[in-house]
Amino acid sequence: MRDLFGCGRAMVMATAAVFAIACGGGGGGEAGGGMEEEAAGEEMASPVDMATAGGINAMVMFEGMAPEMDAIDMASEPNCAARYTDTPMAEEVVVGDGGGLANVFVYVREGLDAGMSFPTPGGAVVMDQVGCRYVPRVVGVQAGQDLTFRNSDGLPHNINASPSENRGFNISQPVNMDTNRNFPLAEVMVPVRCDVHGWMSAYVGVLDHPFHGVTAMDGSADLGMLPPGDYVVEAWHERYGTQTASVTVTTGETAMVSFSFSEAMAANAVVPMGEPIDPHGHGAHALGPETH
Amino acid sequence: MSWMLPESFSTFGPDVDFLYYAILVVTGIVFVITEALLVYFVIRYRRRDGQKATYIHGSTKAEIIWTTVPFIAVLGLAFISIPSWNMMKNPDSVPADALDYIINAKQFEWEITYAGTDGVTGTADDISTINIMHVPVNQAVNITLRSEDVLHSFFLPEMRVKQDAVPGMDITVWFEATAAGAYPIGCAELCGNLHTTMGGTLNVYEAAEFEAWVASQSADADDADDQEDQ
Amino acid sequence: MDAHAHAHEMPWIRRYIFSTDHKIIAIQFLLMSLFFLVVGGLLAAMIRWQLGFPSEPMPGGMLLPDEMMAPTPAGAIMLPEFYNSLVTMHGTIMIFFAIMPLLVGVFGNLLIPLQIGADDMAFPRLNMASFWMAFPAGLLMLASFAVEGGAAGAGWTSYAPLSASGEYTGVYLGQQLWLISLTILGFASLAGAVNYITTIINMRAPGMTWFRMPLATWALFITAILILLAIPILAGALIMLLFDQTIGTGFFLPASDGEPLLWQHLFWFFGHPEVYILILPAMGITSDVLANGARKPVFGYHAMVLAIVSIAFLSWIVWGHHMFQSGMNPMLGTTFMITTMVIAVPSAIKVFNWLGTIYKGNIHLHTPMLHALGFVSMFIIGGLSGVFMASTPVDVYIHDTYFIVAHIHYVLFGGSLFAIFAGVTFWYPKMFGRLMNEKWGKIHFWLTLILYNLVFWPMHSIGIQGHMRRIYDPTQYEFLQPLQPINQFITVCVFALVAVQAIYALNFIISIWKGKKAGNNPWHANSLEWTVPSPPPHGNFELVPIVYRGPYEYSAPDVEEDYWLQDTPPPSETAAPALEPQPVAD
Amino acid sequence: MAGNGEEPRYFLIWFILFVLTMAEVGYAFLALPQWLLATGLILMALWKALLVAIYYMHLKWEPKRLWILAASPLPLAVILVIAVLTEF
Amino acid sequence: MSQPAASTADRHPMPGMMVYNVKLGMWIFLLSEVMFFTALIGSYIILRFAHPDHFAEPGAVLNVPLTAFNTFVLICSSVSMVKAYAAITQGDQKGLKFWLLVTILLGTFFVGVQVYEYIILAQEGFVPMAELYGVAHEIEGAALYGATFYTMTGFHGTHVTIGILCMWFVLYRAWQGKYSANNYGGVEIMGLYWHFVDLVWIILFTIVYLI
Repeated sequence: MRDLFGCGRAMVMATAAVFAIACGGGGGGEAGGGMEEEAAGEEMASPVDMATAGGINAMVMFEGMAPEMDAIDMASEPNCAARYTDTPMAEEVVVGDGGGLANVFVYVREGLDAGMSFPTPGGAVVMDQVGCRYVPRVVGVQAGQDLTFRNSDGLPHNINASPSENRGFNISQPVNMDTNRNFPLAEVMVPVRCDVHGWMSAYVGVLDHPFHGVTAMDGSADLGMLPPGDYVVEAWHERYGTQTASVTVTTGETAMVSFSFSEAMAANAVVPMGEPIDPHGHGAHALGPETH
Repeated sequence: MSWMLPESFSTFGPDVDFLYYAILVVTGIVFVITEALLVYFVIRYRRRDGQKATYIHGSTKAEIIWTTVPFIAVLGLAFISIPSWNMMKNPDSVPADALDYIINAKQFEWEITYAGTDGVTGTADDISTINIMHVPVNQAVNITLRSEDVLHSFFLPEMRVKQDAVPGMDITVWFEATAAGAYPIGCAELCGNLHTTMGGTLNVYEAAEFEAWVASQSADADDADDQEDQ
Repeated sequence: MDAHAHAHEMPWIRRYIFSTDHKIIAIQFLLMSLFFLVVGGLLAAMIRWQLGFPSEPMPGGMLLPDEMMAPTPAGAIMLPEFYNSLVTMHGTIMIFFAIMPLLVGVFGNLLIPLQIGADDMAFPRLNMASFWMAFPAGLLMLASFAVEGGAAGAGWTSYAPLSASGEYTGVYLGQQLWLISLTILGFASLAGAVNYITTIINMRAPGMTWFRMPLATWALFITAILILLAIPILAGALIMLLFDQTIGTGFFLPASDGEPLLWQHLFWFFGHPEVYILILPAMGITSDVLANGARKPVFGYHAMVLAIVSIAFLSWIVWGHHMFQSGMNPMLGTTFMITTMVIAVPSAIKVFNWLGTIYKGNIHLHTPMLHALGFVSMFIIGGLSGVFMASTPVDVYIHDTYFIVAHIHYVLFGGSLFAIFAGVTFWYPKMFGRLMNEKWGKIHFWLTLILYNLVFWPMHSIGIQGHMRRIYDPTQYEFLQPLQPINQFITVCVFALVAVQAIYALNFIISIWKGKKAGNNPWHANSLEWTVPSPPPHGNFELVPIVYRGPYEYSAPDVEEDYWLQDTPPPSETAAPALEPQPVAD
Repeated sequence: MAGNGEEPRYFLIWFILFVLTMAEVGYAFLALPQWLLATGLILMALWKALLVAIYYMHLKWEPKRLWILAASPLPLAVILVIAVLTEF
Repeated sequence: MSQPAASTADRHPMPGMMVYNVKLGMWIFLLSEVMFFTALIGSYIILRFAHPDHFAEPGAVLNVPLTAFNTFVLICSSVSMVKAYAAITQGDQKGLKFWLLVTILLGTFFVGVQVYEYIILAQEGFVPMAELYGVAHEIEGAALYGATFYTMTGFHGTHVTIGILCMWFVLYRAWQGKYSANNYGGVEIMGLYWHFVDLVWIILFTIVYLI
């Protein structure tokens, strides 16, 4: 097991004096705490009582004509370009046939009981690189959960993640291979890009609970089963910013929450990156649908 | 394993190649003579028991000779190098009719912008490409080389062009290709993890072809890029 | 001698670990730098694997952590970031922790007091401190492989801004450890340099005038001056870069209008003298060994000294030739081209004088002599290939290609390392009291010479075809693909070359116990170190030696033997002068 | 220096240094062209530095060769700074 | 090292600088210090030349009167150091101890003033970090000014601090009566180091504060 936050290891390898300077400079000192929580979390059962839980389903629609995306100029990477019969288009805004807006990250932002903490899922979330694109483009993971970056192109990619709360990384994948990383701290969102192929970008939402989802082509996302109560749900889109809505979960019911975005929002959208999320408690955020 | 340079396709080629071969000949002669003498002396004056080596401490005449001759030789090489160096690197040497380009280097791409038909960069008809540079043959091009992040080095082996891109600096690079074809672009300065992928292609067109390319880019800027390039 | 007896009563740890005896410190430096030489060689082998067989599973790669060698179903593939770390650390370790301590730490410590007739260094405790700074610095450098993000990966020159911020490479801690380690090593080098200069100026034996000093000591003296004045510049630059990395200053970061070129200027203002730090002592050693092997005085001793001094002076005004393509002012480039061309002259003088030295000699081809001849022949190649780079238009093409790699290795491996083999073999008796095995020494020499040339000669050729240095996968470039067979050939030869060094290592280790006892003067040499037992006792000389002549009076007609020790009174002096026993300083 | 008789006039040097420091501060705020200010200030600083080196560091009473030694890095410093300055 | 018999010594002169080892060693060490400060001060000159807009007018940010006074303090400490040396060459133990103590006090005062200056400047927003430069307050100049200022003066201050620590050691030895009119090497090299640090400050004060 290789820890991402290697200050502890540095202490063993280097002298104490060096350690002090180096960890201070690296800026990842306090992140080490995340590891212990993860280790503790693995023995923990989910605190959600399924007998009383209810679900949340989100639906994100796009109003109006979907904007036309630019073509991606893959001429510099013929091996990728050869995979496409049509011209590959940018995927900043992907609207389904039914008007659903895909690649929206929807998550519970507020309302979880204080003290509620969730086990880290054992399975990894996979972000593949196919035809010089990230598939999927937007993913949500739980803090500490493995995120597998997969290279299926067989040509060099690098994965340059620049989070704000977590420690960034910049790893290369010269051939077909998998690389696992995880983010120990919650933040929405973490931008990921490939420096070899300037058009390749993706986003990772990191939360310390499992109640999140990414909309599919129909605009729907399932946020999972939660304890009954009032929640604030936020939808995040890379171009149009965020919207929030409040929703009440009752036992055995699936609450619906819907959002709608339009091209007009792009003009003055604030797209949060690297925002730390504390899902416990209420009040920090105004309730009701709201456009940033 | 060859000491011959690959064929050059720019106006710098003859100068650089001449200097290279001149130095190759001079150093080659010195190399052969010195190594041969070394081997000859080792064999000729090998150990003979009961015999003493010749007791000599040196010769001022010899010292003077082998100080002045190399001195003149290397200064000669330096002075014949100066004009070519000035032609290649001095911004004043760029021909007035050169086409303007901007190359913006970043990890790990060359973003190449051609000034377009109006000949001025920073206007709407600029044509940007990634890693693929399009230039006309027998026409000087004037590149403003920049970098966004770290050092890169713009390397056109067949054009005998190499220049580091330094963030915060605008560096002038120019060359004039003398034959149409496709030539490699390389990055010659370690620029990060995937430095190795920072290659590209220089497409040198005949004048008419180049105009056609410019026209196709301007006419249909949205989606024509890659069909054209493929 | 009381002090002498006292030395043997000291506890083991003071005699062999925290010793202030220059000979013990020399041995400590020797063991340390040979260890780093092995490490550096293994790093080189790994680099070559990737270049010869890019993205193919490396044998044994599974033993390394996933951050270095990514596991795939086929086997472990080297990651580009690890490749960059390898390139960086191979250069750094070889230059700063192998060649430099071998030449300066080992031979400086061993030879200077012995050759000038001193009992020890001027500041023995400072000398001890020098080693005990250098060694931890090396360990720190190695430790950086194990930290998060891996070891520094911006090349041994650590060009800013790639090295100035971790966001460009993902290497934070590794780069900082690199900087800290080199700063500590800088202190160690300074301590050594102060010691050497003081010792040579002040502690020469009576009669040991400047122009009676052996060329090895001369070279080490000039080298120490270069270290003294160059290392602080590096230290200043390293500290500024460390501040950029850690506290967020912007000396070299364009984001805050810092100047990346300033780093290059500071680095190479240190770096070019450093190049000569790495070759001057080798030249001195070669001169000593060549004269001994040829049984003939060094040809043009004064010219040799002058050449060393002028190289040292010129080395301060040529640094810009590393930066011809860096965006430097072209006018400055012209100036540096001329000075660079001129610095070839003293090197040429030295080569011709070496040829003059063996001319009409009576050449004994013992192992050190073979290595010294190897040095001369390889240095000729390395020196001549330097002329190509000095010519700025040619440099445009060959800068940062494998031609440069070939050049640096012809100078540093073919040059310095052969001289190191020569020197270690030659002065081995003065360290361990025994001789190394001649037969195995010669086998090692010939195998190394041949394999070495098979490795580095083709690099000229692929460099001329445009093969860039420090690229992880040459097959990424279509125009380099035809060169891949040459790359593979080089790789195979490198493995053989590394393996052959085991002969030397075994010869070295076994000879410590099994070698032939050497006696005072096994090579029938002249300088003062050969007048004392092997190894010399604590305090070196029973009596202060009196020097009557230069160190290269081989085959003098006045004496019967073909050597004439520096402290043998001339025949006219019938009775030895009265001498007082020399008190050994504590 | 124990042997060279009378003690140098250390307090006189101290007084000169004091006056020069005052003069520097005064001069720095005169309304003069930048180059004149810089040159004057550097000359005064060098004067002070020389006084310290010659009298307080006793170079005046040292052998010539130590003078040469002490001055040896100065040309290198000048070369470095001037060469790099031509870049900008 | 003892000399051989006189007649031999005449024929085989003992070479050397005619300066004893420790003093020569200190001088040589100071040469490397010259180069170290060359790197720092040279970088400052070059960066300032390249980016004049980063650097404020003299007195606009830095407190010149305070530092001029501090310069005077350091000059005083130099004269007290040289008096200590003069005292011991005459065998005056009391004078040695007195003047050493004065030097230590003056040196400590100098460092204290510098620390005080740093604190005030940092509160005004004059810091070495590029991103934080002048964030809290609007002050003149820009990032390179803070970085170069703190690096140069900080390393000088470090040298002064090291000098003070060494001086305590010299004072301790003086108290033990280790020095005499025939044996004052420790005091002399301490003095050389101290005057050198003073000399560097004279240059720094002019270049950083006044130009």
